[in-house]
Amino acid sequence: MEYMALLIFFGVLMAVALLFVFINNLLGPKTPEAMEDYPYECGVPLYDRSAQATFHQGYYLLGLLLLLFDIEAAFLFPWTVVYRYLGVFGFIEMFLFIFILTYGLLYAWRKGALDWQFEEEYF
Amino acid sequence: MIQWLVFFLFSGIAVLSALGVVFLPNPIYVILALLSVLVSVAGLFFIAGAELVGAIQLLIYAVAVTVFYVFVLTAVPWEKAIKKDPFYRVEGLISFPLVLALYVEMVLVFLIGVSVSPKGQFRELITKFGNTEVVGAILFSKYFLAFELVSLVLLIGMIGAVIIGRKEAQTYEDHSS
Amino acid sequence: MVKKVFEKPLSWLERILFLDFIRGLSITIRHAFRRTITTHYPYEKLTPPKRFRGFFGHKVVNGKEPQPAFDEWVERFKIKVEPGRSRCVVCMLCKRACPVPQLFEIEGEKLPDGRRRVSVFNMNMMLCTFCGFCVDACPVDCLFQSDIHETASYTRKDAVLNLELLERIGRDWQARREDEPDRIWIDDAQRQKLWYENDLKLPEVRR
Amino acid sequence: MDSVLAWLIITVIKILVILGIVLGIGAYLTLVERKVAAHIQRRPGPMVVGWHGLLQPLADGLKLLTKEDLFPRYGNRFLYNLALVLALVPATLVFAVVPFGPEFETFGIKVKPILTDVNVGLLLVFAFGSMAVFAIALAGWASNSKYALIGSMRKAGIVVSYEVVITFAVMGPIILAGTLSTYEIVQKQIEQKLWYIWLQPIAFVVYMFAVLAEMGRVPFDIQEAEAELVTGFTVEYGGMKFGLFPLVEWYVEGLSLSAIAVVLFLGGWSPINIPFLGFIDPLFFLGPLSPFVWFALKVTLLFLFILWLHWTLPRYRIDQITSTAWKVMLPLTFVNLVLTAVIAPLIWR
Repeated sequence: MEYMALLIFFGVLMAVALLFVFINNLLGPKTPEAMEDYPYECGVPLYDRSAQATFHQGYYLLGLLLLLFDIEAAFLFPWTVVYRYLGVFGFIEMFLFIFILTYGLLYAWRKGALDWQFEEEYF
Repeated sequence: MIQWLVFFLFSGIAVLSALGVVFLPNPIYVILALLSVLVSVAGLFFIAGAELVGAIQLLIYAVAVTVFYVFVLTAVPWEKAIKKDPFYRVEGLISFPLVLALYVEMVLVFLIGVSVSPKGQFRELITKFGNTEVVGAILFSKYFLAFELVSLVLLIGMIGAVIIGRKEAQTYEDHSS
Repeated sequence: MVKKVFEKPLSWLERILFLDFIRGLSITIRHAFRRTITTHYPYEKLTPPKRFRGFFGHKVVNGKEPQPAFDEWVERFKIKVEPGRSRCVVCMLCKRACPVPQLFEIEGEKLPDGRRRVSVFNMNMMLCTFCGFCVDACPVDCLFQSDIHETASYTRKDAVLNLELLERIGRDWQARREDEPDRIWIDDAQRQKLWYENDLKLPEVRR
Repeated sequence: MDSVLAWLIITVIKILVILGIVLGIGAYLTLVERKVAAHIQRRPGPMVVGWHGLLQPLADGLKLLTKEDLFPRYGNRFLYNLALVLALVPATLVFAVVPFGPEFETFGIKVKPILTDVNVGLLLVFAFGSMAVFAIALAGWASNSKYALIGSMRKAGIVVSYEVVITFAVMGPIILAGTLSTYEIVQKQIEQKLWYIWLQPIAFVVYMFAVLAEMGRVPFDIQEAEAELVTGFTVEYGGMKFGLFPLVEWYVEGLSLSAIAVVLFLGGWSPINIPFLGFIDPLFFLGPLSPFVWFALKVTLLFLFILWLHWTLPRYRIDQITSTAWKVMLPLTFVNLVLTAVIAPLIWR
């Protein structure tokens, strides 16, 4: 029942968003000119038609780490809720869990995985 | 009644987008279709009353995994990616039996799981305490060893990710120098 | 000699308690509650300094010409001198000095009495870079840059200054500002008020 | 059947209220921002339209509405428009779990001023909050401009780093409250007579950093970076489409994440707190309205603080931002988590 409200809200928001998409088309003037839709490139002609080029990612590895830490967080969220009923046992459990993963973080740190994966000259 | 309607809505979206993931040629459409699959599966979880799983599905799959794919997007050579002819035909043929085996396994696990799963024992508990509390209570008492092992698995995964990721960076340096 | 100034690195206390953030934030919040110091442009306008290099104008003959030079050039080109009209002697030196010479369109005409006079003097400001070479080149102190800085116009045609307009700008400028002492700001007093009444000081570099 | 109808009506009213907040207050925050920025730089800001520029947002909105609908030549029209939908919808969905005040009773119906009081509210907040990254990535990709693409990839980099930090930062308050529902967290704070900021200052600072990063505010606004990327991913958008992105990213997300910060750390709708002793309410004369006013006041102050930061600090470089997240913020949240686990039993008494 609670999630139905969320679904209704979602539907309403979709309608609002679609309104925003088409409102300029409805209200705005239409004065076609030759170069009005030319992509912005500081006033010079485009070099390539497509800007969707391949470029080196400096934080590719961080994406992988995000995944792992998010899974860790997913395990810890139930723990935070029931910690009150677990007592010392729960604390030790969590401490071990965090300790092992801190080791993982330290390993990544030592290996330089948390740094920007570029040479200095690329800045 | 209305629950069934919403269920069919979400599952329909999920199936259609899953087909999109397989058949769409453009990688960015594939990622969008994947996002749609993940969100609608989260919606299915919510309908089934598994709030925690649904929310975590949104948090991990719909954000973390898909953002990672967005990164991959910029590493794809576009001229090759948009071409429609299949690149990995042989690999696809080889992997087909494996995929089939995986599906058979999934169906088996599902059927066995249905036959041995506790029949509604937790229903009252869940309505009384809430989804997250019940999951937490079971996870941190009965299955605490598995929980600790998960941390080890995650550690191994992290080390593997670092090693693989760094290797790539080193080859990049080799090329540039 | 180059004086080297290095910033002092933050101490641990400053790093942990965000003291440098707080210092910056306190400065901005103090400024936020003071009086505003800007002029509200379309409603309040400052007078530019006399040496401001804005739109062009032609100074008119009014007896204050740079004397030996003006008579020499008038004699050389047989120019008819009319008080209240442009001093231009049609020497084309401004067009020569200009990096974009086609923006000038200068023509002289021969009068029945044998003397000559400038008849067309168009400057296309769409091409002008306001470099001021033409002003430097003018031998009779005729072409000059006035203090008009609101140069926008609705059509491209309006961006071309013709002789009539140039003379009008020149007459106006001569009436207003010719006798002013040559200093940077006309309203130094006003500027002093704006900046020093609010005790604005330039910060010193920490070392 | 009758109860279902009543529920439906109440839900629709709540949705309308939230939409009013999002689109009305969100639009007026543009004026607030311009005024704050102007006064920090000792300018008066907009003064012409209406008294002290009070009608300026309407004028801006009208101007944006009557612009021509342009589309960059080699772009992808479907994704270009989809990015707008993806920007607005998840960011506004966060408001569904923001509690605006305590439960009250009108016409014999009990009404909770929160759209859905779900058990996993906080998780939904962070899931929906981070989904803004897809809007930005798509906007950058579909508009086929290098500036936009670079901006969107930078945003993805920030989200990657601060997503982890924000989930770990909120675990402290959750341990103290023992629940993931936003409404319950505020109730627990009132029961325990304690704003959690008194015990979680580290978590609060880290959370604020992460909020700035998710909103793309200074010092983490590198996906826009007016000076180098000409406002980044919105460079090819025009008219109301252009207006929607800052509205969503700076104002809607800013409001919702400030509201969540108030819920987690500043006791939601409770008045001023003295730790462990009780609450002092200088606004008692407002009667039952006082909690709502308190909530609005706290959110406003927090939002003004974010604006104040924006117009004070310079911008970080992307590698500095990511390495701050992983090397400073994440270990801090671990330490905070363990400390909270140690002191939590004292609070539960």
